[in-house]
Amino acid sequence: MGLLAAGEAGVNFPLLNAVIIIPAIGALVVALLPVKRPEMARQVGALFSVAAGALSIYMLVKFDTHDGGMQFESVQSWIPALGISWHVGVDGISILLIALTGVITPIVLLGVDPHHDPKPYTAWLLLLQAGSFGAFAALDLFLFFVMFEIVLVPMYMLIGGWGYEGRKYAATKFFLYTLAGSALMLVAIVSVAALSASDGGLTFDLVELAERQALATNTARLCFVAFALAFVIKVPMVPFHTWLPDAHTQAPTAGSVVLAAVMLKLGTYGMLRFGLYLFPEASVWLAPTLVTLAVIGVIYGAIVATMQKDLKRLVAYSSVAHMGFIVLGIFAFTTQSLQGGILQMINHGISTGALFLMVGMIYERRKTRQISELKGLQVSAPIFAGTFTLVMLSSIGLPGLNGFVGEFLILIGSFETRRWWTVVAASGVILAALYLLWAYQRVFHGEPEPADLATEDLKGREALVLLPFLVGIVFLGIYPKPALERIEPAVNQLLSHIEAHSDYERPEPAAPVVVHLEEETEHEEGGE
Amino acid sequence: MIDTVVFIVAAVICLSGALGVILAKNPVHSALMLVMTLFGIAVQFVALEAHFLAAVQVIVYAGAIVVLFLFVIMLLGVDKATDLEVGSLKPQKQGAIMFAVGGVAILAWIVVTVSTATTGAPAVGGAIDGETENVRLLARSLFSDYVYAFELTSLLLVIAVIGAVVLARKPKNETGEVAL
Amino acid sequence: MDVTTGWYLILGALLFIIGGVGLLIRRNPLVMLMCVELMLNGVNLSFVSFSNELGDIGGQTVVFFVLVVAAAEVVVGLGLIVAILRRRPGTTADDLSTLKG
Amino acid sequence: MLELVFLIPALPLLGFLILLLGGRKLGEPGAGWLATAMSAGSFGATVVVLIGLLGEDSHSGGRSFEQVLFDWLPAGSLQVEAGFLVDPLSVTMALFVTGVGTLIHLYSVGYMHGDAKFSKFFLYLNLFLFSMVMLVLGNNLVVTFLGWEGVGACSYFLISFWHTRDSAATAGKKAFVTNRVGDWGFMVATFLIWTTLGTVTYTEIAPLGTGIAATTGTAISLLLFVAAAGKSAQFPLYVWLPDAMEGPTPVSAMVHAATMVTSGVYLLVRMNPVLTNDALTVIAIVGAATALFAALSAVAQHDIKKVLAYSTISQLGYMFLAIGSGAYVAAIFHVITHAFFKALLFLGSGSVIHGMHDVQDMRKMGALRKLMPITAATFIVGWLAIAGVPPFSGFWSKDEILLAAWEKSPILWAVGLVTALLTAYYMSRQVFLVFFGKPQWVDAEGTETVHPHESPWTMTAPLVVLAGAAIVGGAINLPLVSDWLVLEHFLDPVFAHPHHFTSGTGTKVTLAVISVLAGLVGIAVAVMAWLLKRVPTDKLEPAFLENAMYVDSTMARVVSGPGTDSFEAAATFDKSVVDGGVNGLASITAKLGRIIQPAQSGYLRNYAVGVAAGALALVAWFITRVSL
Repeated sequence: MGLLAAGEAGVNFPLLNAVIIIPAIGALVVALLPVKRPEMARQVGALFSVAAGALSIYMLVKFDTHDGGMQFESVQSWIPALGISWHVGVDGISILLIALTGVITPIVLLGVDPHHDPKPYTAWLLLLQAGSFGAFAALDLFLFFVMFEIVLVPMYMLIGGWGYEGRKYAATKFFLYTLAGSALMLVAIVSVAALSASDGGLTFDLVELAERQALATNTARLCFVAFALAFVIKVPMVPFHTWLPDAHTQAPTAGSVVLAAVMLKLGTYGMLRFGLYLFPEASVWLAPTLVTLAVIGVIYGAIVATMQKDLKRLVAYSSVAHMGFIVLGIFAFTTQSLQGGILQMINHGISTGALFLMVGMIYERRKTRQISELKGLQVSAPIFAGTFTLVMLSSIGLPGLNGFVGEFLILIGSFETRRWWTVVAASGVILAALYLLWAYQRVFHGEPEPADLATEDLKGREALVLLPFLVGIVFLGIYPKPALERIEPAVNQLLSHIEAHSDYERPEPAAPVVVHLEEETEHEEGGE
Repeated sequence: MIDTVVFIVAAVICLSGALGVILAKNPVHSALMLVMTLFGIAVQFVALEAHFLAAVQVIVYAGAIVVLFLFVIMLLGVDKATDLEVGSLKPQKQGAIMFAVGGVAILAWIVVTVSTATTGAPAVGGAIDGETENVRLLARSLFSDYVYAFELTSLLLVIAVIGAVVLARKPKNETGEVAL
Repeated sequence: MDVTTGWYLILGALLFIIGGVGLLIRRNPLVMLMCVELMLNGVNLSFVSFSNELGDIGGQTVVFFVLVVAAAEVVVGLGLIVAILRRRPGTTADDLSTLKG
Repeated sequence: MLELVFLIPALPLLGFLILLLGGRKLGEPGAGWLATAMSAGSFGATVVVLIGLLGEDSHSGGRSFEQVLFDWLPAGSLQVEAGFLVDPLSVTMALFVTGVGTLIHLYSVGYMHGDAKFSKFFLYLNLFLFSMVMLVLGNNLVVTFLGWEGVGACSYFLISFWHTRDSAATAGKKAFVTNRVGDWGFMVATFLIWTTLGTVTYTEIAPLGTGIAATTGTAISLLLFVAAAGKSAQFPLYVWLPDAMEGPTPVSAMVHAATMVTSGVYLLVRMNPVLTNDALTVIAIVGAATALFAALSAVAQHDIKKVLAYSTISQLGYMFLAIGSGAYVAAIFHVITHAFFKALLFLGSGSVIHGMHDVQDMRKMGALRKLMPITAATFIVGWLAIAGVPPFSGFWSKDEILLAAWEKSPILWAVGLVTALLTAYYMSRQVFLVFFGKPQWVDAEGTETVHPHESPWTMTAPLVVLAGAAIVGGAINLPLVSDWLVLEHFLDPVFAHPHHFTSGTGTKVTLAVISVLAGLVGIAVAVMAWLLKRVPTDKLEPAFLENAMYVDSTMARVVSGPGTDSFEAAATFDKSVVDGGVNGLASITAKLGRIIQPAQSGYLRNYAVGVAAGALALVAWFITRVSL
């Protein structure tokens, strides 16, 4: 084991710090490479990115499945005067997201051709990876904010520099919209730290603040609203979602993939870590509103997606719908719904990431994303169509594929506490089938035109790029246990924390008890 | 008594020099007037027992900075008298009057109302005990408490020098010049 | 009539005001820079007098840094002026408004 | 031997994987034979499992065996396993699914001959078979749902198999989306069961099911019925099934007649402990209504497969009528006999279409019995079976359903009887149009426009086997002697409330005679109208019925009219109001900026004035605040 024996006695290699820092160093190295050797940039960048990704996978494997607390923790003093520290750690909630980031970034770095300026492109992608790692691992409010903002810059640059025709508008909108949300969050972060400061002194440490719960109820609610707004924009939830279709449509393929797979998760992850954990009482208080918004998002996103004429916009709106499911799961506060929500973050990353990759491949071939300009591609590209079908079915939530597992757990868990919302949200699966199949029909079915017949099938290199996604789709669909057992202890701990600090109580697992028919009838009619 | 005389003489030199700077039509005269002010202040520094600063004031300010000013004036050949009209900008004159009147008024208000100049807070940057000489004290402060800042200023100076060289360099050719 | 710290402070304040007025009324960039120097010197004088009053060397340390920064500022400022005037002889501060909003 | 149950789904899955990786290399006919072999192996495994099950004690729950492969969804108190439940019901279903499936695989080897996507067809067929046996063998609702959605997806692939045809692509999508409405019911029912009982496993639900509160129970039952209605094409979710005939005929036979569409029946029978009486009444009414409605629609169809499609819907209605009447055994019995004769009829029609070179309009056929003797003979067997002529299998199962309906309510029985009459009529019409009369494929000069021919042995062999099954299939549950009710005794342990007929022998015989008479009347009318041409036929095919009472077209008009419009309105709302609001806010900010823009004049000295004023103001403010 040697150097990598993390957490064990002996050499204590700061694995998590390394995961965060390696891509950052990589970004720096790539930026300093000679301009005249552009081909070196991607190779060197990939080296760093793969190294960080491999370490993140190693962490995932080494992760103790029985521990609901923080692992691979590392605390370094940073700004001691303000109680700010470099405090990072992962638990069941974040480990999978870190692994997802670790896998997706090298794939898009290697698999998607930037077409021009590979050097800055690679550097920005690496910085994005580092920032995302940092944001998912940060256990200090200030550190989280810094990381949360850091990821904006590379994404802004990627959209603005390597995007399509409307990239400037989209990049600006993306940046300003998310920044507006996080500005409020900064205020809330400072307020929380300042108002919680007591004899213990000023601190920005998440764990300490969350355990202290020093804020008055109304103050906490106000701060939570500020946090929630930042995350609601980031997720994004209706009606704060309109930056997403523009950003997705205009971003280069790699940007779209990372945006969908990783960056949107910052919102839902933030809700868990800095919503539920930091403000348990306020979360319970605001949950009905957020759940309602989430369910509206599920239906509304699907309806609007149905009518899109641009493939990327369609996938973007499907993201709005899918993220709605995740938020529903988070604010339903049951073990199943939270587990499902966290798993669905991964699933959405895989499925939507793959969808964006494939739409990107269509664009590479045909230089269009308009559904109306494509027809009958299945004739000339059957393997491509088959792959697309698999990914599409995963996105629709077909059992046996990953999308179902998350969606099902979310819904069955939410059904306990949010019955009617769940019933409505479940109808979102009908709409999901509608918009995806309709789009599939218009693009892949029908009598192909000459241009469609000339469309190439999946190439070996592209197949290699898609392969990890397909493996993930099938594996997590058939055997999600490794993922679920990593999530469960953390989720239970979080729920216990909420119960301890609010009047919320988890529903008792329905005891298989035979009840008498006559007694129960009246009660049931009075109930929901 | 001698203190008072020194102060008054030096103050008059300072103020007249300062007025000379802003009222002289020729930049060269302004620069020379500036030297006068700087010398006056150096005298005040001596009176305040800041010997090292007094020396630096003369050497750096009068010796280096003003000389630099004069160099530039000569280099660019702008040593001609210019009119003192405030120019076409609208609120400039009123702004200046307001600043002067307001500043003096506030100063007067303070002079009238304030009895002691300081709060008498204890020294934080190293006490002047009257025995250790000024230069030693200053050196101790600079190279212990403020050593990082001191090193940073050296970096700043290097950057400034490089910046000035880049800025003042003659353009290579007509087309390559930076548009201004 | 003893010379108290207040006298020095008043002198410093007057220098500062004169420098400020000069900055506002003059158009020649070189003279404007000199006015800035005047203001800095006014402040420096206050620092040193406070240092003397409080028996604290810290005031003088600050003046030292101000001197250094002023030197750097003058160097860069003059560099800019040289660059500008070389291309457009006779430029005054009022002729430059490229950064108009 | 019961441990071999995993082989039943594993073999088709293996076939699917092999075809996925090397299907193109195997090509024709290798891919077809491989798939058929896998399917046959699956059937063999089922037989072995059946023998194993019969070896167990039939009492005290001995005939129930669970095999758990691994934890699928472990989430707190919810523990879903990937496991199989072997009991009489699942084995019965698996047996005919794999059996009929194998025959149809074999048939497809001949039918799909020459198709460019030959191997892909068998890839889908094997995947379908895998999903279908997962559906019936799963030991909990979620595994069943896996199969449920799996067969839905395969149905989608197979309907739109010839995807360059827009109609096929649309039909596939329609089938999937309509099925999803049912899936919604399935999911919500699962949630409700889990929150109520704390389990989704069948063996745990069964003892608890009867104790569920009435309202909850009815809600669960109706949600399950929504699921079943989607998959089994009950009113009003039936609309996808007629369109599904766009798929290749073996698909229609296997997926849309014999197996997949009966999974709704299976689901309700499986969940029988939780079904409440109120819900059963609803199910019976909807079932009867669907049966009558579809039979009426079948009367006026011209497409040979459309007749069979509506017939399937009608027969499925029968099965739900049986469930609604509490006669679960009758429902399963009819599922099995229907699988035999309807698969036979579909495959026969496929053989006809194959022989007629893709002509599907019955008006262009006629007198084919001489040219296609085997097809004609077997088709006639299927006709007699579905028409309820004794002793063909259809008679026995249909009769049992009608008896159950009579005991539930005479009105339901009457509806069933009319349906039986109509069934006999439209099937006779079809037989006469296709196999009798004058050849319509010969033009005025007597030259053949097409050249009908008998199909190859791979296609006729399954026909013969199925015909045999359709003749003797009724033998598995003969009501003549109590001991002969093999199926009923076999299935009884599965039910919470085993159904027993209360009617006396006299009533039973009377009802049987009446239903036979009804069938004969139907046939007689058809003979008069279509064989002897004694009745003007144009009035027998009103447009109202030909268009299936305009239900589908009205729905389509609503979906493509107001439905699409409202979706479009939402998209426009999103663009103009939601995004417009954001952009509006941005432009307001920009306008505000433009108002204060002149302050940034670009003149250094202007800024200096600002700084000076600010500095003065600050100092002034300080000296008023600070007591000096």
